[in-house]
Amino acid sequence: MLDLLIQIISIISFVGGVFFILTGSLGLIRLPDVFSRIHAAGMIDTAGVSFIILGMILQSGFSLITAKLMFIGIFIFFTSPITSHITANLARKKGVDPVGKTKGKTL
Amino acid sequence: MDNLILKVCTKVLFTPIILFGLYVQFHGDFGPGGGFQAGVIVAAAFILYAMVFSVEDCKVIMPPKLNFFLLALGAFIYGFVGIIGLILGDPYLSYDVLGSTKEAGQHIGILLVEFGVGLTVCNVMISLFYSFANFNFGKRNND
Amino acid sequence: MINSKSIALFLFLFGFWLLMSGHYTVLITSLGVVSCLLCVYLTIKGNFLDNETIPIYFFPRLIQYTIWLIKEIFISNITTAKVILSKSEEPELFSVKASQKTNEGKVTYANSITLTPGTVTTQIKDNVFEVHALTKEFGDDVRGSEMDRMVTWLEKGK
Amino acid sequence: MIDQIFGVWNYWIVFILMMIGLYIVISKKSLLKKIVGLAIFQTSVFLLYITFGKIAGGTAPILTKNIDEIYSNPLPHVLILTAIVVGVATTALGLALTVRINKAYGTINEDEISASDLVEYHKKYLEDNK
Amino acid sequence: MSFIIKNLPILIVITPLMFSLIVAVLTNNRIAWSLSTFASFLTMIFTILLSFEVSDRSNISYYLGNWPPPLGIEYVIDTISIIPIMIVSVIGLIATLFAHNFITLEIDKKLVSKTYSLWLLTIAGLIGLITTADAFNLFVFLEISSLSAVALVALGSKVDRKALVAGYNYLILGAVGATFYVIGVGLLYGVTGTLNMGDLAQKIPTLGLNKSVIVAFTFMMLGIMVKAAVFPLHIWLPNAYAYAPSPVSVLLAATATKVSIYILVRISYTIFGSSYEIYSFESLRYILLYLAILAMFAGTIMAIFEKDVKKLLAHSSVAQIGYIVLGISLATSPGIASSFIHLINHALIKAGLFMSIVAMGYYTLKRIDVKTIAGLGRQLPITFFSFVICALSLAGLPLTVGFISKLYLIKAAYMSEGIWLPFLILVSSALSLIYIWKLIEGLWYNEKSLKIEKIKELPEIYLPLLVITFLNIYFGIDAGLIIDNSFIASDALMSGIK
Amino acid sequence: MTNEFYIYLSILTPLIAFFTTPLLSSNPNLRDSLGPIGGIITFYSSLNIASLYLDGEVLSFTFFQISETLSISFKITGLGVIFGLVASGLWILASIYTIGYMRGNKEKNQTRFFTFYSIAIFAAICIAYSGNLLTLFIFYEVLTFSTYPLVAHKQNEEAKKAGRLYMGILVGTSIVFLLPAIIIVWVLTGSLDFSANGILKGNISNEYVPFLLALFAFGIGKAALMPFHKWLPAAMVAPTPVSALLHAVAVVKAGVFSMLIVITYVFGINFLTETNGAVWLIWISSITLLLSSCIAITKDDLKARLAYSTISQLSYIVLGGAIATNIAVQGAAIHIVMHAVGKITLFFAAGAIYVATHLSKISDLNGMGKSMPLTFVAFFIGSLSIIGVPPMGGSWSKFYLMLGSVEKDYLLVIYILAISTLLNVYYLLEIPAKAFFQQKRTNIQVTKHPLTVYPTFFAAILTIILFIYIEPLKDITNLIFGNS
Amino acid sequence: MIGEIIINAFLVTLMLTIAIFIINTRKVISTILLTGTYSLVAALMFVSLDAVDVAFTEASVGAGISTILFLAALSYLPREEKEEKFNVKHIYAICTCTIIAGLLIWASYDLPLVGQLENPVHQNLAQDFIEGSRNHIGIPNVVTSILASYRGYDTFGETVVIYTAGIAVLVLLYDGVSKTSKIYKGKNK
Amino acid sequence: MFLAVLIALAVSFLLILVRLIIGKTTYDRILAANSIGTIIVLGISVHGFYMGRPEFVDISIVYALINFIGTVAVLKLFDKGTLGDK
Repeated sequence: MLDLLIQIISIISFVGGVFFILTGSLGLIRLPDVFSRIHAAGMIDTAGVSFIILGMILQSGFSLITAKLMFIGIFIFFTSPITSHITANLARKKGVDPVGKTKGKTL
Repeated sequence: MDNLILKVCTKVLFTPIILFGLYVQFHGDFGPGGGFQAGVIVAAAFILYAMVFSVEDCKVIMPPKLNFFLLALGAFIYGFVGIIGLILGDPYLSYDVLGSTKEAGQHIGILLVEFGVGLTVCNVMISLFYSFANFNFGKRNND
Repeated sequence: MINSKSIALFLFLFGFWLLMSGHYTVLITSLGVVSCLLCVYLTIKGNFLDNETIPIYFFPRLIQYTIWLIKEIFISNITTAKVILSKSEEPELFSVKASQKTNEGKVTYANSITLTPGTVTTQIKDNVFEVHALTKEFGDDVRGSEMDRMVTWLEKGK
Repeated sequence: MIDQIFGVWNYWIVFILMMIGLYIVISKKSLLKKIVGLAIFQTSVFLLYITFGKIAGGTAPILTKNIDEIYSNPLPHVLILTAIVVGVATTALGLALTVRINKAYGTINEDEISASDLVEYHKKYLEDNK
Repeated sequence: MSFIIKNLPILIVITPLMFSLIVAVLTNNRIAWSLSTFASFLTMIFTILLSFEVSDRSNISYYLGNWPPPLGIEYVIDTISIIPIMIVSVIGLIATLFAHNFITLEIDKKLVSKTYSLWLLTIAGLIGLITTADAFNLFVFLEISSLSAVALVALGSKVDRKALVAGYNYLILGAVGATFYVIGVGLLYGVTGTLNMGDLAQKIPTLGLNKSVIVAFTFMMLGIMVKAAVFPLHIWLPNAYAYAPSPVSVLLAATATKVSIYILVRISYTIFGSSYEIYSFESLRYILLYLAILAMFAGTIMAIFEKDVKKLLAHSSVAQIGYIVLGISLATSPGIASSFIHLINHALIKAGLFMSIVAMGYYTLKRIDVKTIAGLGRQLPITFFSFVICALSLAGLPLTVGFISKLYLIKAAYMSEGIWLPFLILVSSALSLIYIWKLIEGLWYNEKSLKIEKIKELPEIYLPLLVITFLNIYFGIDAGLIIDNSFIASDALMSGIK
Repeated sequence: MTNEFYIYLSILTPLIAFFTTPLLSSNPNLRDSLGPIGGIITFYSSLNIASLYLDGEVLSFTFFQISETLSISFKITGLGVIFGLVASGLWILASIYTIGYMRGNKEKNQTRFFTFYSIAIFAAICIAYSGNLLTLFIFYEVLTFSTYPLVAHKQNEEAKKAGRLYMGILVGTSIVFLLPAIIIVWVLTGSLDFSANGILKGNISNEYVPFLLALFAFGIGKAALMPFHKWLPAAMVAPTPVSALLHAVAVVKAGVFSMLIVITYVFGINFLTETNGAVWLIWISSITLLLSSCIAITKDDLKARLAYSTISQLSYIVLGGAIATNIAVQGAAIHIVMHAVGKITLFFAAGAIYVATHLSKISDLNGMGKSMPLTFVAFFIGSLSIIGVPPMGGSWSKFYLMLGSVEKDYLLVIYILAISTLLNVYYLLEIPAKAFFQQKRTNIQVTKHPLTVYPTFFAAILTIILFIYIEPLKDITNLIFGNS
Repeated sequence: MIGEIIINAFLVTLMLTIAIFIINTRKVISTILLTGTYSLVAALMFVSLDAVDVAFTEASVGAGISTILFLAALSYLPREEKEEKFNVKHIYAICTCTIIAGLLIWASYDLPLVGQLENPVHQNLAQDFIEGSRNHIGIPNVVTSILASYRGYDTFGETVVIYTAGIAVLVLLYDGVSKTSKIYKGKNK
Repeated sequence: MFLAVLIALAVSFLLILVRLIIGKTTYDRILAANSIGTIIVLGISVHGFYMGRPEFVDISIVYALINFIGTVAVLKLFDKGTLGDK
C-alpha cells in the first residue's frame, strides 16, 4: 500500500519534472533574448531537477543514495543562480540589449 | 571576476569540493573513483578559486614550490611502494608483503598507491593551470 | 585558529563526509577526519575563514527561510511555465534597493531572486540590484520586497 | 537481425568518429584545431575499447552481494583510464606548444608559420651573401 | 645482492625513473647533473649485469606485482632485447656525461634540473619500451618517452623558434602513431582477449584467417613506423633532431628511433611471427622493402642539399633507418642480424657525429651551418678527428663499424634478393660520401668565418667523445661481439616463425 | 728466428721511423739519417723475404680477425715480393736524395715531411705484403691520406687546390668503386683472401665479370686510368722527392700493383681469358696510353711532361694485366720495377735541376747539359730505359708485353706499343737533346747539391744493372702463379 | 535490453553529429565548447556501457580539465580560425580517412558482436580478475584492483606520464624562457 | 518509467542543442551548454536507476561540478580575456 503510494507519488513527480524540463527547453528556444531565456533555464535547474530528484529519492528508498541525490540537488540549487547571474551580468556588461522596457534607474 | 555573488559562493563551495575529492580518493575501492579522479576534482577546486579570485591568491594556499614538490612526491610515493616490495623480497609493485596478510597488504598497497596518484594528478593539474594562466605575466622579451 | 567558525566548518564537513561515505570502518573514518582537518587548514591558510564562508548566524532561521523559499520557487515556476506556454512574456529591467548590510546577506538575497524563475539579478552595485523580470507581475513581486524582508530577517539571526 | 545490426553499428560509428578526428588532424591548418581533432580521435578509440568490454545485460564491474551478477569486462576500463590520462597529457603539452608558437610567430596557422620561416630563411640568406 | 640480481629487469627501468623524480626538485644544477650521471651509470651497470644473466639463461621473465603474465604485466629480457637495452643505457650514459657543458647553453639555468628529469624519463621510457612484454604497457612507455622527448626538443626554442614547431609536429604525429598502435592493440584484444605478447602469439594462429588480425597488424605497424620514422612517415624527424638542444639531439638521434625499430621487429616477429604462414605477409614485406629503398635515397639526397649541419645529420638518419628497415624487410636470419648490427653501429656513429659537431657548434651563433663551422676543424683537432672517424664510419670505410654493418647488410640483401639490391645500397652509400665530404671539407679546408678569438677545445667532453670514437673503431676491428650477438638474436627471432 | 720476422721487420721499420721522426725534430742530422737506415733495413728484410719466397716458403699470418671471414692479414705473393723490393729499395735512394733536395731547397716543415714520407712507405710495404683485399684497401687508403700532407706541403692556394683534387679523386674513386667492388667480392665468395688462381671462378656469372672488373679498374684511382688521371699532373705542385715517391715508388705503383693483384689473384687470368672479361680494359688502357703520350708532348713544364709520361707507362702495366696471359702479367710485373727505376731517375734529375737552377720549364733548359753533365746523362739513360732501348732495363718489360700480345694475337696492341714508343722517344729525348745541343740563353746561377746528383746517377746506373741481372726477377715472376 | 541498444545508438549518433559540427566551426570558442560536450556525451556513453570509472574520469578530465586548459590557452591565441578554401590537400585527407575507415569497417566483420557473453574478451581473464578481486584482494571495485594491483605498473607509467606532462608544460611556459642568452651573445662580440 | 524519463530528457537535450547551435549570442550558447549539463546530470542518475545500479550518483556530482566550473571559466574568459590575472 505504502509502496504503491510511493510509486504513484514518484511517478507524479517524474511527470512534473519532465513537464518543467520540456517547458524550460521550449522556453530556451522560443523566448526572445538571453535574459528571458535565463528564466527558462532557471526553471530546468530548479523545478525540473528537484522534481526528478524527488522521484528518484522516492524510488531508492532511504539509503546513502538519498543523501547523494540530495547533494546533487543542493549543489545545483546553489550553483544555478550563480551561473545565471554571471551570465546575465556579463551579457549586460558587454552591452547585450534586453528586449522590453527598462524601468527605473538601471546601473 | 569582480563579482560579489561568485566570490562569496566560491568561498563556500571551496571546502566541500575538496572534501568531495578526498571522498572520491578514499572510496575508490568501493565505488567509481580513485586517485586520478580525486586529483582532478581537488585541482578543480583550486582552479575555481584561482579563477574567481586570482592566481596570486591561490598561490597563498598552494605555493608553487610546494606544488612542484608534491607533484614529484606523488609519483615518488608510487614508485617507492613498489621498491618496498622489492626490498622485502617480492617482485616490484607486489603489495603482498606490506601487510600481515596478503589481503591486508594489498589494501595498504592500493591505498598508498592511489594516494600517490591523487597527489601527482592534483598537483600536475594545478601546476598546469598556474603555467597557462600566468604565462606571459611578467615582462618578457620577444621570442 | 580554533574558533567557533573552524569548529563549525569541521563539523559541517564531517557530517557531509559521513553522509557520503557509507563505509564506517576505523580506517576510512579516520581518513575522513584527516581530510576534514585538511580542508579547514586550507581555509585558514587561504585566510577566508570568515562570515562569508561560514555564515553560522544564519542557521537558526535557515530552515524556515528555506521552506518559504521553496514555496516561492514552486509558485513562480508554475507561473513561468504558464508564461512560456502562453507566449505572454513582457520582460522588463529595473533596479531595487536591498536592505541587507553584509555581503552574505546581499548574496543570499540576490541568489534568492535569481533562484525563483521569472526574476534574475543582473547586476549588483553596493546595495542596488538590477533585476530582470519575465513579466510585470514578477517585477511587482520583487518590488513588493517581501523577499528583501525575509532575507534581512534571516540575516538578523545574529 | 537487429542484434546483428547493432552488434556492428557501434563499431562503425566509432570508426567513423575516429576518422573524423584523424581528418581534422590531417587537414586543418590551425594548430589548436589539430589538438581538438586528436582529442576526438583518442576519445573515439576509448569508445572502441569500452565497447569490447560491454556485456549485454551486464552491469558495472563493482561487485555486489549478488553472486550471479554478470559484470562487464573491467580490463578495458583500466586500459582506457590510463589512456585518458595519456590523452590529457598530450593535450596539455600540445597546448603549451601552441601558446609558445603563437608567441613566437604571432599565428597558429600552419601555412603562415611556414611562410614566416621562409621569410626568415631568405633574410638570413641575403645577410649571408652581402 | 641477490635481490638486485633477481630484480635486474625492473631495476634498469626504475633507476632512471626514480632518479628523475628526485632530480626534478633539486635546485643545484651541478648536483642534478651528477645525480643524473650516477643514475645512468647505475643503469648501465645493471644492464651489463643483466646481459651476463641473459647469456646464462637466454630468457628472463619477470612478473610485475607478482601476478602471472596474462593477468599482470610481464617483463621479458632475452637475447634479442638486450641489444637495444645496451644501446640505450650506454649511449644514455655517454650523452649524459656529454650534456653537462652544453645544457646550460641552450636552456635557462633555472630549468636545468627539470630538463635532467625529462632526460632521465626519456631514457627510462625507452628502456621500458624494450623490456615490456605487454602490448598495452608498451603504449604507456611509448608516451613517456615521446612526451619527454617532445619537451626536450621544444626546449631548443631558446636558440631557434623552429624548435617549437618541430616539437609540435613530433607530438602530434607521435600521438597519432601511438593512437594507431592502440587501435591495433584494441582490435587484437577484441579478438583474442589478451594483451600479453606471448599469449597473443599463441592465440592468433588459432583464429585462422581473420580480417581483424590483418587490420590490427597494419595499424600497429603503421603506428610504430611513425615513431621509427620509416620513410614516408619520417617528416617529423629532421626538424626535431635539428632544432633540439644539442645534447638532446645526441641522445635522441642515437637511441629513440632504434628502440622503435626494435619494437617493429618485435611486433612483426614475436606477435605475428607464429602466424606468418597463415597470413603470409610477403607482400607487406615488399612494401617495407621499397619504402626502405626510397628512404635510403630520399634521406641521402636531402642531406646532400642541406646546409644546416644538424639537419643534414638528421636526414642522413632517415637514410640509415632505411638501411635498418631494409634488413628487417628481407625477413631472413642474416637480414635481421644485419639490421641489428646496423642498429648498434648507427647508434655509435650518430652519437659520435652529433657530439663532435655540437662540440664545434659550441662556438657558433645559433644554428650550426656549413658556413659557420668553416675552418673550425683545424682549431679543434681532437674533436675534428672524432668527427672524421665517425663520418668515415658512416660512409662505411673499413676498420670502422659502418663497414661491418654495410658488409653484412649487402650480403644479406644479395642472398635473398639478388644483385640489384646490393647495387642500390652501394649507390646510396656512395652518394652519402658527398655530404660527408662537404662537411669535412668545410671543417678543414674552408677559411674560418667566425670572428671568435678564443677557440680551444673543451677538455670536459674528451671522455664521452673519445669513448664513442674508440668504440667506433674498436667494434670495426673486433666486430665479433656485435655480429655474434646479432646473429643469436636474429636466430632467436626467426625460430618464432612457423 | 721465424720467417715471419722479416715481414714484421719490413713493416715495422718505416712505422718506427714514422714515430721517431717527430721526436728527433731538434736534431736534423739524426732525423734525416733515419730514412736511409730504415730503407736499408727494410730492403734487407725484403731481400730475405724474396729469397725465402724463392725457396718455396709460404709466409702468411693474420694480424687480427674482425669476424669469421674478415681479417687483417699478410701474405707473401710473387707480385708482393717485387713491389716490396721496389718500394724498399728505392726508399734508400729516395731518402738520401730527399735530404739533399730539402736542404738544398731550404724547405719548411721538414720534420712533418719526413714523418709522412715514412708512413707512406709503411703503407706501400703493407700493400705489398697484404694477404687479402680488405688489408689492401685499408693500406691503400692510409697511403692516400698520408701523402696528402706531402702534396699540399707548400700550403699555398695552388697546393691546397691540388691536394683537394688529389684527395677527391683518390678517395672518391676508392670509396665509390673500389669498396663496393670488394664488398661484392666478399658477398659473392665469402672470402677476400688472395689465391693463385683467383677466387671468383664459379661464384659469379660470366656476364657480370666485366662490370666487376670495371669497378676495380676505375676504383683503383692510383692506377690513373683515364678519365681518373687528373690527380697525377695536379700533384706535381709537390716537392720533387714527393713526385718521385708518388710517381715512381709508392702511390702509382701501389695502384697498378693492386690492379695486377686483383687481376691475377682475385679474378685469375684463366678465368678472365675464359670470360673475355678484360678485353675492354685493353682498349681503355691503350687509349689512355696514346692520349697521355700525346698530351705529354704538348707540355712545357718538365714535371708535367713526366707526369703524363707516367700515366702512359702505367697503362702499359694495366695493359699487361688486361691481356691476361702469364707472360704479359710477368711483363707487367717487371715493368713495375723497370719503370720505377727509370722514372725515379728522371724525377731525381728534374729535382736536381730545380735545386740547382730553380728552373722547371723545358724551354729554359737549353744548353744546361754543360753545366750539369752528370744529371743530364742520367736523365738520358733513364729516358732510354723508359723508351725501352737495350741495354736498359725497360726493354725487358716491353719485350714481355709484346710477347704476351702476340700470344693472344692482339696485333693492334703491338702497333699501339710501337706508336707509343715513338712518342716516348720524341717527348723524352727532346729534353737531353735540348740540354746538350742547344745554345744556352742566359746566365743561370747553378748551385748543385751533391746529395741530389749522386743518387740520380746511381739510379741511372741501376737501370743498366737491372738489364743485366734480370734473372732473379724472372725467377720471382715465374712464381707469380703459384709456388709449385 | 532493447532500451540499452536505443540509448547506445542515440548517444553514438549524437556524438557523430557533434563531431561533424566540430569539423567546420571556425570560432575557436565554439569548437572548445563542442569538444567539451563531445566528451560529456562520450562519458554518458561510457556510463551506458557500464564503464563508470571511465565515465567518471572522462567527465572530470575530458570535459573538465581539458576544456579549462583549452580556455586558458585561448587567452593567448587568436579567437577565430583563418578561412580555408577546400583544396587538394583536403581531398587527400578525405581519401586517406576513407581508406582507413574502410579498412576498419572491413575488419569489423570479423570482430565479435557487441555485448555477447561468449566473446573472447569475456572468456579470457575477465572472470579471473573478478574472482581475484573478490577473493585475493577483497575490494569490490574490480577496476580499482586491476588498476592498482594487477596492472599497477601501467598506472605507475600513467602517473609518470602525467608527471612528465606537468614538468614539460612547466618548463615550456616558464616565465624566463626568453630572457636573452648571455652565452651566445657574449661569445660573438 | 525510467526509460520514459530518459527519452524525455533526450528530447529536451535535442531542443537545447538547437539553441546551442543557433546561438545568436555567445551567452545563449553558454546558457544552453549549462542547461545541457544539467540535463546530463539528471540523465546519468536516472540511467543508474534504469540499469538497476543507482549507486553511481557520484558521477552526477562530478558532472555538476565540472559544468559549473566550465561555465565560470568560459565566462571569465569572455570577461577578462584570460583565466589568469591579466
